Amino acid sequence: MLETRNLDKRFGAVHVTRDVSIKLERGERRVILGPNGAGKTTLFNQLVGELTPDKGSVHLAGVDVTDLPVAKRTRQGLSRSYQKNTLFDGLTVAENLGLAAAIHTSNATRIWSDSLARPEVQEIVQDVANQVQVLPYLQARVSEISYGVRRQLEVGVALATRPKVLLMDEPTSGVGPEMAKGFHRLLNDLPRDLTVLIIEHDMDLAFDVADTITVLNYGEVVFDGQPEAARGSKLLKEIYLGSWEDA
Amino acid sequence: MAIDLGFWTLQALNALQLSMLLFLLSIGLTVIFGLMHFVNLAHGALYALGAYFAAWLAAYGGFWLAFLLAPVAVAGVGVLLYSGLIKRMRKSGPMAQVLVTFGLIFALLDLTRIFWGDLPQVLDAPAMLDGRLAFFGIEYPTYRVFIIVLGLVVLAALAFVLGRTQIGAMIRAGVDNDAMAACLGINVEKLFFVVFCVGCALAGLAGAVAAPLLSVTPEMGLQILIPTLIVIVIGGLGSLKGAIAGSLIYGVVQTFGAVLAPQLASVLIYALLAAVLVIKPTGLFPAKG
Amino acid sequence: MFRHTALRYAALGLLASAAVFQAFTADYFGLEILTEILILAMLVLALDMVAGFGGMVSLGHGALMGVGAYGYALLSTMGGLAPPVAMVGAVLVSGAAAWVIGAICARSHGIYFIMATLAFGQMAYSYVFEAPIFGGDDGLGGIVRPDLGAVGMDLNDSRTFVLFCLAALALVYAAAVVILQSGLGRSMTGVMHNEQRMRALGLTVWRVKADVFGLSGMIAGLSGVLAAQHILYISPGLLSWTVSGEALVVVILGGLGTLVGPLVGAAAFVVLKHEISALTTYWHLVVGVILIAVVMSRANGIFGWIEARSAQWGARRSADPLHISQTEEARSDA
Amino acid sequence: MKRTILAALGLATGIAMPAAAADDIKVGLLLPFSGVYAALGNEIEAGFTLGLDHFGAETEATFSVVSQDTEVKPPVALGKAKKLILQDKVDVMAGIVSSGVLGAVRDMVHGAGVPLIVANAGNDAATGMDCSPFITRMSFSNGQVNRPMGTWMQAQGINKVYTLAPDYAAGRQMIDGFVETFTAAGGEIVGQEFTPFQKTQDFGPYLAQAKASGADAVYVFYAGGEAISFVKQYDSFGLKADLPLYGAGFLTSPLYVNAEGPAAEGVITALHYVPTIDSPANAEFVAAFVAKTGRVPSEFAVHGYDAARALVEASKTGANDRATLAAALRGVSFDGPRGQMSIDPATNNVVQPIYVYETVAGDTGLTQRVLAQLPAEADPVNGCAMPAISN
Repeated sequence: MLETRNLDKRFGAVHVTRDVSIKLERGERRVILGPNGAGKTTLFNQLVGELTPDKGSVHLAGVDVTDLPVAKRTRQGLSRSYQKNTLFDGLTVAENLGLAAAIHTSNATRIWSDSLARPEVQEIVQDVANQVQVLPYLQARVSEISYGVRRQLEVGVALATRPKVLLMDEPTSGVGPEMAKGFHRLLNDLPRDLTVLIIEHDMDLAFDVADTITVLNYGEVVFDGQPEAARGSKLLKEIYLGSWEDA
Repeated sequence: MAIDLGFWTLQALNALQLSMLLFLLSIGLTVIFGLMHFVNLAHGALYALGAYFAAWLAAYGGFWLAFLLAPVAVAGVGVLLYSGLIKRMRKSGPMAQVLVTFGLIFALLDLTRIFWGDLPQVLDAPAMLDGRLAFFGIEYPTYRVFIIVLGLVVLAALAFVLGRTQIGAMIRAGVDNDAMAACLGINVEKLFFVVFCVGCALAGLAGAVAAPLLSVTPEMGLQILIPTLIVIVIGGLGSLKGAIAGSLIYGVVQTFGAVLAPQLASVLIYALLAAVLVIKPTGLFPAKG
Repeated sequence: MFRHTALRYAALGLLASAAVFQAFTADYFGLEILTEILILAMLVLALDMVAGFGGMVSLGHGALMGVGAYGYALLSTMGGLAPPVAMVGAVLVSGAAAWVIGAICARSHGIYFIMATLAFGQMAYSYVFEAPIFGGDDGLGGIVRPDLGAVGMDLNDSRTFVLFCLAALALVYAAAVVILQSGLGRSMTGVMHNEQRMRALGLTVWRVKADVFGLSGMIAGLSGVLAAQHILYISPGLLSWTVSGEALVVVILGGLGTLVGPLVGAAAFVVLKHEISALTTYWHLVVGVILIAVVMSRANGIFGWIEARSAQWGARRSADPLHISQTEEARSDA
Repeated sequence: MKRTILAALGLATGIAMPAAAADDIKVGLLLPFSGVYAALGNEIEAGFTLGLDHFGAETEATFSVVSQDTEVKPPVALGKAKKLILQDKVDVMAGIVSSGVLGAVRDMVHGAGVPLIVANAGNDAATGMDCSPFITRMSFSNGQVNRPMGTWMQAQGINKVYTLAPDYAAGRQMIDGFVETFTAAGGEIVGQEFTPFQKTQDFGPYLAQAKASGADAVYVFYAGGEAISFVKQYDSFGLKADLPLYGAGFLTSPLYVNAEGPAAEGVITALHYVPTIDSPANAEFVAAFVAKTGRVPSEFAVHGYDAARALVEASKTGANDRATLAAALRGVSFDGPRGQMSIDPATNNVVQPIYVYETVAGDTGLTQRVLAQLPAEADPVNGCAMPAISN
């Protein structure tokens, strides 16, 4: 469903992505692990097109999308959430979801009618709000809801584009353990045919939801396989768990 | 028409002379922007003030006194502006800054009218710069050569200060990344203050040296503003290299445009600006950061 | 996103009734001032649409207004079109010009956007100033007003013309509200808040910017058409960047992003200018100082200040901890 | 046509004729007191006030004056003109510096039937194609000032000329006037350039071209700030010696010549007035103006002065309202500072002699030496079909 072939990227002297080739099957849940600065977010940015790789290619559902701009990739079914909330602060929760849903349903450029009032947009808004558990806050402005709810909304906005592949950048960053468990449930409730790639710091969550695990270190894939194998991997413990415990 | 090599040399010098005048103006504006992210539309008004101060001072002590003191006087106005307005506007968005300095243009324009009236003021070039120099088989006004040399001297001095001194290193650090500069223990406020005043002084200097060439009128600040903005936007806001490149491009396009395509002369430079922004939305040499 | 609040409705009602009252009672000079206000209000409405709701601060709207004015003059005199057709034509031309400018400048942000629009405005100004077809510096005369005799209106009567402008402004205001609350308007506000995210959600950002800029340009063009019909004479000064600057001043003076505020600002600005210029030829100084004071006060203009005050007052009165219910009230108004 | 214009200007119903006392004439002055032409506005107003003070006693009428700032914006000027006509209900208006402003108020003035004494704007069309019985020009027309100079320069043995002027209507009309007679007399124009108006600060590129053109002389029109920059830069390039500078006299107007300094010495230009004209009327005017303002009067001051005088002369015929004043103004003639002058009834433009003068160093700064007085000639009619005054 989503595949990279020999992706490579340098920022000056820093080699942030080294020859990364990963392949996600349809419906696969994969977690990317790695210490800070391992190049996880940089990889995401190249997947969605916010960064252009120096070498290599990105394929979505078998199509080479390396040269497509961000917006076009999203319209072909690739969507992401961010590690740092990138919400529309002055707007309500419903409007945040509505903006995304309107784009997906081609209502975002209507001049004479309100996109949010369209039934197909409303349907997505209700549906996604239910999925990410923000239904009670639909009419509240982003500035009025708690951080945890904002994290859920962050994922919700990405979901409202009805993606085939969802990339989540540390969805649980900064939330407490209770909230993290909520995320766990949320992830498990997502439709099974949705392909999900998650950057995650929380090892427990990672092992819990992942079908497969990829470990990045210094921009390089150092492990790619089943969670069980990862759990036992000595290499992983050294480069990842070590630094994780430090952090 | 007897157009020969001498003609083109003459035009090249004209282009260079115009470039240097614009460089004196744009360098201050662009460094202020690079460091403080502050767009001072009133920079042109400070240039006009420089010309007025110079014309006024010259009546008492001649050209050289005016040449030395007018920039100081404009820097003094800069001190007032900085402590009264600019300091408080630093955190505001670009629009608030554009508007405050837009209001400042209005106010300064009428203030010059109140103090000096509507009639143009006089500032004559000193006798030693009054004639013409002969070189490369052409004759060129000494005063214009003086402007070119002055521009190059300022350029060299700035290059030295920025490249070789501690304060220069601080400014470069500040332009690259102001948060980091603050972390390095640089007194950012003080640095801003110094740079703002030096920028004002350079605008005043440009006004003082332009005065013998042009007419000193209340509108001169408004007339020079747009060319200066074009220079720094083409070059890239906040970039030293950009100010140099922008000035040269403007001087060349304006001078040779007037010769080769007179009907298009005034549209040409705007078209060029639009083209640059389409291809490189942040100018030719954008400052890092 | 634009929302009508009770306060905004009240301000609109007040403005509209004041305008209508003035239109029926004022003498000739009062009517002149009112017409000037209405035309300026239309221009700043167009500017607030893009600057206040799209973050696109334009210094080219004066030029777009000029395109409308010149478009109307040329189409109706040399083009030989009937005035109503020429009006539509001029509005479309300025809309198209604005769309192109918006599309080209879409990649620029902040000060670069301001400068890029300035460049296009100055380009148009220089061209109009020098091209003989536009009458150069001397401008163009011989402009006529549309003949609405069929519906029993004589636009050559000042009072009728004021009402015509008022009706046009009301229509444009309604259109602006509809546009701002439409899918396009919402997308644009999304872009203003977070352009990167909107792109990541699949939006073709430049198209949205260009479309809204084009619509705003049509409104600016219409204000130019009305200005041409009002003065019956046009000159390149209409396109000068200082016109755009003044329009921006009015938007800020009134309250950016409130749509109602700029209307208040237009009225305040025109009246202020006339009053002060009657007293002194140094009116620029007074306007400059007022502008600096308003921006330094950090209030969002006159209307923004009123809104902030009334919100404070409202919050004190109903010590309601649940802001959500208030938001719902506001939403049901929209 | 007239009705529709009237109607459009909101005058159709009940054109309020001034109901003031029979012999009080209300005058509206439309002049720029801010913007680039503010200096001209002040100069004309000073001349006008002086003229009223000086000649006012000759008539039984009394005058009250309302001044309005037109800036340099035609729409603003039109608004102010409307205010003068509708609210202040003036009997007559005077002033107008720029041709753009004149073009803007023309239909309004014509439609409302308010006499307007033009005290500067030289647009040829105002007393040509667009002439009106209500618009009387006491200043000059662009062609008028330059035409005699073409013949004169050719007669001085100058055969090849390069011309320069700002790129706007007045600049082109001035140069066209000169070129017309210069080529008719057998002269040759070897090059022409029009520089972007009010945007050109550096004339260097154009001067280099003029130098390379092989001309015997350069003929230019520049005014105000542009004139100062031009004359200074012309001198600094050392062109004056080999390539003498000629032009329309605004180039070295007394108002600006001191800012030009020695650079203006030796420049030969033609104008309808210079303060050194040797006549009792002029000596009296200059003395009075110097006493009042401390500076030598310019052509702009004399426009205001003569506009006031024309008004007084008209009122002496008993004219005291819009229609009678308009009719009387067209028949005005007198011997003033500029010499014998009259109004050509075919166009309502002033007929006046033109003076060729050289700017020279005097005892107290630069002064003007009159080289020749060229006879007054009425402008060609230029398509003016003067309608009769009807009200």
